[in-house]
Amino acid sequence: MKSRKRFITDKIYQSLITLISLIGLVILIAVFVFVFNKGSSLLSWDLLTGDYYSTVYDGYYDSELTTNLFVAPDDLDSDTYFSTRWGIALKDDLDREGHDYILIVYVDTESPLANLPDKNNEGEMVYMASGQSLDKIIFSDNTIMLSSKGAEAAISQFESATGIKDIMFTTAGKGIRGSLITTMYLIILTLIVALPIGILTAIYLHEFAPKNNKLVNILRRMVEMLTGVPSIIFGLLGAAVFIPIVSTVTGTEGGNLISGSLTLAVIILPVIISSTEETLKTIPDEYRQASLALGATKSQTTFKVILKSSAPGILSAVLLSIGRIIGESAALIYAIGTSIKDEIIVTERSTSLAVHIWSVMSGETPNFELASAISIIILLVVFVMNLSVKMIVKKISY
Amino acid sequence: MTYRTQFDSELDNLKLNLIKMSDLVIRNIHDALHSFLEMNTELAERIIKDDQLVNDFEYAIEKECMRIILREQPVAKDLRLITAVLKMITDLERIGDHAADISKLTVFMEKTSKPLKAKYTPLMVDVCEEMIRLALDSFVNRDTRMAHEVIEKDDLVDEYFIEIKNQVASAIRETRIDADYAIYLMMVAKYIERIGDHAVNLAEWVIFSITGEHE
Amino acid sequence: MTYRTQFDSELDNLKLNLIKMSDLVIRNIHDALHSFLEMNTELAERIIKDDQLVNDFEYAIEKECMRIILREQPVAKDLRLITAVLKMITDLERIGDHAADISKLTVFMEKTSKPLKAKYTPLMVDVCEEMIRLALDSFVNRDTRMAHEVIEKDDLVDEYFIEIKNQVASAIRETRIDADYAIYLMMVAKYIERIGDHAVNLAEWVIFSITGEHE
Amino acid sequence: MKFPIFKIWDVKKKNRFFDKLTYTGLLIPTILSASFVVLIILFITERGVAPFLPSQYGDLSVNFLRFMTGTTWYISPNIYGIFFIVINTLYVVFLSALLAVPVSVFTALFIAKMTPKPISGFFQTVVELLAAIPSIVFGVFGLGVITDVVKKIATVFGMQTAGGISALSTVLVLAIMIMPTVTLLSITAIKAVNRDMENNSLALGATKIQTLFKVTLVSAKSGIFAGIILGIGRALGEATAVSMVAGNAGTGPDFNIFNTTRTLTSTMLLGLKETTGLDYDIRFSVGVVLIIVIIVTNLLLNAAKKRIGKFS
Amino acid sequence: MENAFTINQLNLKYGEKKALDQITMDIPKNQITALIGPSGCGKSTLLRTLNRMNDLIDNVRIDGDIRYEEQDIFAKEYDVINLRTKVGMVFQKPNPFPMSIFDNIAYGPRCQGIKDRKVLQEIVERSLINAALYDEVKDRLKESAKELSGGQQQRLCIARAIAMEPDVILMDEPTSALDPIATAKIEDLILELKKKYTIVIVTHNMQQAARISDNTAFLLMGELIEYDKTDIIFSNPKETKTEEYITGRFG
Amino acid sequence: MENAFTINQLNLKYGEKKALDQITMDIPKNQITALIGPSGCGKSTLLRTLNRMNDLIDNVRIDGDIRYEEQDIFAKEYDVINLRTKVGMVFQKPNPFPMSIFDNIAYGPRCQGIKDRKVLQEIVERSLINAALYDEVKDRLKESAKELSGGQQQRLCIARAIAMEPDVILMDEPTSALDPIATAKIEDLILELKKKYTIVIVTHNMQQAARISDNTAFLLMGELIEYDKTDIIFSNPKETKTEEYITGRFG
Amino acid sequence: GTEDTTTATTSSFDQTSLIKVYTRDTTSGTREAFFKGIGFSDAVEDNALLVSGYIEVDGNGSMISSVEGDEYGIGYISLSSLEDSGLTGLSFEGVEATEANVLNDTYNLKRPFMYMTRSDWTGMETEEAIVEAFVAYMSTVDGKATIANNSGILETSTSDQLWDDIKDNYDVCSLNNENVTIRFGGSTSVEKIAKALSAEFSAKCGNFIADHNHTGSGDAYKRVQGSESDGANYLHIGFASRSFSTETEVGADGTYGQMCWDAVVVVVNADNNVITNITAEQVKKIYAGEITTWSQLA
Ligand SMILES: Nc1ncnc2c1ncn2[C@@H]1O[C@H](COP(=O)(O)OP(=O)(O)OP(=O)(O)O)[C@@H](O)[C@H]1O
Ligand SMILES: Nc1ncnc2c1ncn2[C@@H]1O[C@H](COP(=O)(O)OP(=O)(O)OP(=O)(O)O)[C@@H](O)[C@H]1O
Ligand SMILES: [Mg+2]
Ligand SMILES: [Mg+2]
Ligand SMILES: O=P([O-])([O-])[O-]
Repeated sequence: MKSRKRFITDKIYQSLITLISLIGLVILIAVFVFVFNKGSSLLSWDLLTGDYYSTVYDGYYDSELTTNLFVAPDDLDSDTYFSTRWGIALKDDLDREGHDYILIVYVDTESPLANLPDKNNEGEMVYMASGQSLDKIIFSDNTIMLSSKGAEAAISQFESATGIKDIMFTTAGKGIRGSLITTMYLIILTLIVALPIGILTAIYLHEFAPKNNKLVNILRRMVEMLTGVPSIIFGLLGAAVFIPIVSTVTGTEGGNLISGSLTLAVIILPVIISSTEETLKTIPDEYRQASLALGATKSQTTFKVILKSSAPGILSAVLLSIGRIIGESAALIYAIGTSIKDEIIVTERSTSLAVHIWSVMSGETPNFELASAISIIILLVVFVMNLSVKMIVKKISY
Repeated sequence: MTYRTQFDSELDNLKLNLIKMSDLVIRNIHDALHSFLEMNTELAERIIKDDQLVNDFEYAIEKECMRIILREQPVAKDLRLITAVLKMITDLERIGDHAADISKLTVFMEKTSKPLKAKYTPLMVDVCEEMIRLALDSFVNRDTRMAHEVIEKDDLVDEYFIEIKNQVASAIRETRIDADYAIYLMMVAKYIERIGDHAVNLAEWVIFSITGEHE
Repeated sequence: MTYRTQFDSELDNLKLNLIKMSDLVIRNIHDALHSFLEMNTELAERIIKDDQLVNDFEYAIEKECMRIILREQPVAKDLRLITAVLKMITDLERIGDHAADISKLTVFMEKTSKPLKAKYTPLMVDVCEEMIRLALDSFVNRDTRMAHEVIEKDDLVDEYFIEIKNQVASAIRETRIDADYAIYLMMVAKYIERIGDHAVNLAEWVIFSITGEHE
Repeated sequence: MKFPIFKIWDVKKKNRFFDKLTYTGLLIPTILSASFVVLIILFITERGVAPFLPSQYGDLSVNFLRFMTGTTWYISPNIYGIFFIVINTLYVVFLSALLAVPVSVFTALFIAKMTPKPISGFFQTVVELLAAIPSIVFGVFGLGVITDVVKKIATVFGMQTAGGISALSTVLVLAIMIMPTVTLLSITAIKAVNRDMENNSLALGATKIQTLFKVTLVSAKSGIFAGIILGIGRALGEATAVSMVAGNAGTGPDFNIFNTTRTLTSTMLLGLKETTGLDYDIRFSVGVVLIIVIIVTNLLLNAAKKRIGKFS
Repeated sequence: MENAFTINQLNLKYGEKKALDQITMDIPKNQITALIGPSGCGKSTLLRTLNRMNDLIDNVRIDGDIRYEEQDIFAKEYDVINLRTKVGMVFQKPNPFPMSIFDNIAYGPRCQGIKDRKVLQEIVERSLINAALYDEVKDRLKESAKELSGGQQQRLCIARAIAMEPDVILMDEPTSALDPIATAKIEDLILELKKKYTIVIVTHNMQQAARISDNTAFLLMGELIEYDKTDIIFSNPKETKTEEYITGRFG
Repeated sequence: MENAFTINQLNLKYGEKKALDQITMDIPKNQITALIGPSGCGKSTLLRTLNRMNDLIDNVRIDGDIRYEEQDIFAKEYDVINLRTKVGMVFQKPNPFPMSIFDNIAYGPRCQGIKDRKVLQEIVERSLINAALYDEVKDRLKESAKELSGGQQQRLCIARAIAMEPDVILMDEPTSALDPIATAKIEDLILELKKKYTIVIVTHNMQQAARISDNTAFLLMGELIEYDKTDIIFSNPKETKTEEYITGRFG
Repeated sequence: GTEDTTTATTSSFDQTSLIKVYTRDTTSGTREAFFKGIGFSDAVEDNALLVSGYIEVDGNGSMISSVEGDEYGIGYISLSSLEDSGLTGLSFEGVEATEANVLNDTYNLKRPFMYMTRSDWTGMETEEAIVEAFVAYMSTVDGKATIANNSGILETSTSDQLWDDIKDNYDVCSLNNENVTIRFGGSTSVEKIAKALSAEFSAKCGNFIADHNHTGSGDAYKRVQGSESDGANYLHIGFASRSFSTETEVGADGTYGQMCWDAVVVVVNADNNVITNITAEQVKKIYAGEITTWSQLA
């Protein structure tokens, strides 16, 4: 009898746990779904590898316009407008940051626009092609076409125009390659700085430091306190300490990859120190004793045996750190800046993916989609890191 | 506080069985002598039968000793004690054998003529009984003094034996005695003398079990 | 693959010592008889002295057994083997004692008159020697068949003893014999008969060590 | 059969020297690591104290007492109050922990003990990934999804929220944000529980659930609590996501979960990029307070952890 | 002699790996039965099968049957929880729960729904007395069980099992983590417990098996090689493999 | 008989706790000396003092002296690292480094600066042969040492110590984590090693001490109660305390 | 954001509900323009004057998403974001927020977008020349077109010159400037316009590198001529979405000017069917807490 009652309460509890944890998981998965839902449409190879800054082509057309009319290709969508005189098709679209622009859908090979003299470099040519955006035209009669007026208006202006004093069209842009590379640089540079310091500190604290020594305890406390410092405050540290230092050394100015990495290094230091110490703790004392008993010196013991054994733990620390580096925004806003760059130079400003998200979200019109798309990329990076570290750990742990 | 309570109780049990065995053996030699002196064949036959009991005792104790060695991995005094017991039961069994041997002679002897009262044999047996008892006491009380006493007493037994031998020899010379009987009597005396020797062995084992030294 | 190589070599060593001891004992009883028959007191005295060697052997082997028990925690056949050895040395020692006893008689007897050749005694001794040898062989070869042969052979020894006893008795009756000598001879025969018994014991222990069964 | 004698004297000297070098060499990174916290504290207290110093701001200097006891964030030109923000912060973080902890612990139990390996492996990876999601994504999620949900909840209760922007949304965002952390640490703690101990419970005739609650959780509580401490730390220090859904109420304290609220971090972040002078420096004062709050909370929680871990 | 368990043609596989192979044996009541054999031979597996602790491992397949008090413990409707209250278990490493001594012992009864403080108090005291631990801990029942010494912890685990008033106690190398003195105490205790309980014990220590058990089963690679009275196993085993193992010449 | 160590009036304190109290004893060369005694009596402490492994523990204070090959090992100018190469050590749990079998054994020599692959190869092989492990592992020297069985690991640790060409090998309960078969192998090995090395072994297993050692020292609460030939200690110890301990009646 | 989901479910707008007031933080240029525009200048820097329960958001974007999520909310945003926002922009004082109305001064809620260049160009002569050209470009037909194209509100006049006409005055633009970096920054509201301008002007002026780091209006003066003008984050040209403070942000003569106008629009949720027009008085009362429910406005 009794055990039957117990059986039932048991089942109830079991369902309860399952339910509650499922709710938890559902919420967590909802974040995923939300991010993927919002961001997947924007996700493309182009986004990953594309320049952020569009190249501006500045051309003009002062020849006679031939009188033959162009024929629109058959496969144009209904919201696309075609100029028979100039042989181009335009369409209104939103760019990756959610702004209106005019997308060049089609340029006839015979079109005069397909082959324009460069306005700023004599003898050079610029070429209009589909996929570019049309920004601004000053026609010969000084009428101006603006992209903000829309494709339809633009086409009608084209139809009445004879020559072009100044036409500006651009490549797509808004790609995140620069931020992606910056992020990779940040990861590498940060780890290069933080790993040795962190690991050596952990080794000192755990292996070499005299136990119950007041000074050591204070040092340890101070390292632990770093863990609790919110990242925004690290940003201030970066801005106030690292940027000036790096500027002085490299002779450049403003936030840069190095100052950003240094700041991140400080942020992940406690992570690395504590994870490393944690692994060091799990390494049986027997290893140390065995090594010392073999006549090895303490440093030989530490570097040949202990460090080797703690490799899996240190790798996990690296994973944690990479996650943190990828995700950090608040601190980086100050320590590296928000300038999105295509050419990444370590002594110059640039921005990481997370800050890129932040810029996107804190702009005048927040763009959930792009933010989500970048988030997906971050997730993928983390995912790959996660799996590979797991695999490496499996492989190297004896 | 002590542990190994099972072990200790097993050892106690062992000692107890040893004492029981020795009691049985003492009774047997005592009775054997009387059966001989009084030509009590009934008694003699009982003793011959009882020897099996002694053998059973030996067998049981021996088995128990092996069991203890097997189970308890005795060392030091425990191991000495068990070794001593293992040895002592051999001696006791041999003493028992001798009692049976005497009784067997009694059964034979009945057929021969009137016996010569060999006045020293009861004295010898008394000393032997005393020796066995002492040896066992010294074992239980872990008292080497008593054991040494036993060893000393053997001289007395030997003296009595010489006495008897001389008596018998002169009896033969004076043909006062039946030859078979003479031989029998001589053998009884020799058996008793051997019992004394075994009692000495017992005492030596006791000493070994206590001190770890062989005398 | 087997482990416990030390243990195994210790056991081998133990067997070897046992064989050495038995060889010594066999030699002693053989010589003792001859000393008795030939009234060779010199030889007799050497045997009496040699008995100490036998005792030393017993002591050493016994110590070794205890050491092995202590060190190796033997069980099953190992433990049986060691127990058997422990017991066998007692019997061997006793056999040795008897050889010495016979030799002592020889020393005594020299003072008495010409001996009666007891033709059965050498036969008895031969059988006994054979028995001891067989017992040891069966031990080393772990062969119970031989051990059983030993036990059977004891009957022969007993028959010889009766024979001798009857001879001596009639000699006494016919006063053909010095009384002391008669007694001595009788005792020698008894000793040899006992040696047979001990050889049977040996065989029994051998069987136990092999099968774990007591006969 | 001995080996050739080692020729070791020169090597020995080298080893000895290297050993000495290591001892001192390792102290340098350690001191470096430790010095950052000093740098930070020096730096932000220097700036954080400035608003209270007449020497810096003259007549405009902030009254420290009012700062610490104030129930309105800002009254022009120089009256700042942070008391209610501290209370609100703790309130919000407390509620989020209250929400996240059971869910996390149950989820951890579920993952570590109640599902077969492949499924639990999958879920664990999901949780691990979530733990690595930048907090701003949670803010985006909060603004896109949670505020909607909260708005509807409020309607059910006949309350009106600012489009879902409220303490509750903040609580939920924080709860969701710290859940992966607490869950992961709980999983670790639960997995570390001696299997024998659980088997023992089962062998005593306890059911699986009884075992999980009475033994597994009890044994893992120290580790779980460490996770909670970490989670609370994260919640206290979180800025971006919180400032997106908190509403940044100007006065308080306010314990109505459907009203807007304000946390220390959202205060620091709000308009930080465009502000100057006193209004800029006062955020450092808030930072100092934040650090103190975090340190004190940590101390208290760690003390609690010690007491909780008494039997383990 | 009555049997607590009757094991018949028991086979057990972990996945594809056969861990028990056609085990047939009876475990008599109120005796101590020892399971010995080299590492990995299936001792623990057999032991755990007796109270169905193997249920907790994925991938286990069992056929054959085990009867406990005449009932088939693998039957569908058989109440496992109840079996486990009747068949207690003590593990290799002492593993008290992270609670007070009192709560440790009251744990089982509480799980059964006993709430009355006085009843619990009584159970705890009785169990501690029976586990020969009472005198050592009576003044600190409220303190953490983790503070006890290894040997005390193991006796606590035994007390905890006793508190359920089981009929059988299974022990898996209960002294292998203890020093000789603590081991001696536990052995004394086990011998004492035998008066009331059926005990099945797995041990690597052959002397221990010899010392405390009435019957000994020798397992090798999942097979029951020999099962007999302990004295016979250790003095005169029938099987050469058994002899080789117990004399330390296995290989 | 020559002595490897001469210990004189050795006292050792951990903080305020006295762990060794006026120990005076000689450890003869090329013999096996066993240290026995109840848990916490100071066996490991004494052992560790012999190669100054106690240096690694804070708060240790030592007085009295130990002479190794006539030299005071506590002397200021004494070369500890060198001492440790001469006095090898094997621990309770087999603890191969997480490297290949080869690298494990080559570790010590490498630390001494030996780099020549051929020399190392030779050292490794010879050490493995001497540790009776060569045949079992010769085909997989490159594999992880962690994949060996417990007993093999422990022999590897012995081989590792041997590779340093020590004169003395200290062993702290080297078989307590092993099963009986592995233990038997290690014991055989130890007896073999005795021919070349002085061995000091701490053991909880009194039979082991009896089995393999030439001399046995019994320690109690930091004091050396009795030190004698092993046979004497185990058959006829002088001190009641020793007797009580070895017969398992200590308490 | 979450555009199309809410209309069906919340069509029943409850007029008795409280008005939820949204405001930007005190450092925002938009906020300044708004409060000044509605005659509530005291509230520019002082939250205490606002109705209790107001919600402070830290960006145009947050404002949009907040009001979008709250049927009963009211807030203010830049006109340029209104079209995409999905919110209802209210007429102010009866005047609709259109470019035309801003330019003809009938719509009063507006603010200037300002720029300021460095005064101290020591060691950056090329940069100075480029910035000078850039400033000139802003008032060419080309530049104005781009500003307008990016929601900047400005008047064009026929006297405006084409860049082609004046570019010869700026020799620097005929050089290759690929190695020259010009640092732009300041207001985030102006960022979009500034980026568009710099991108096309770079093409016209030797492909100099435009480095944008927009952190807020407050940084415009600070990093160009103020306290951080020699710091790490100094700028060559900064923008503000408000007038420079006449007290704290006094730039050297000729280094600053207006680029264009921006309008601030009072916005309510699309579901709000109560009002389409609002007066300065009403807004002020709403923000001061004197009007608290929508029914009071109906
Ligand atoms: N959960 C499991 N999954 C798969 N195989 C297992 C499992 N548990 C045990 N085994 C295997 O089953 C066999 C028997 O294991 P068991 O633990 O019963 O051995 P044991 O005799 O108790 O050994 P030990 O003395 O080492 O405890 C072993 O080969 C083991 O590897
Ligand atoms: N590092 C240390 N710090 C303080 N006390 C210690 C330390 N190591 C050992 N002790 C104490 O010194 C005493 C002797 O310890 P030691 O390890 O030598 O004992 P042991 O005889 O080897 O015991 P065991 O058999 O349990 O290994 C013990 O009371 C122990 O608690
Ligand atoms: Mg097992
Ligand atoms: Mg120790
Ligand atoms: O409001 P802003 O200062 O960012 O334009």
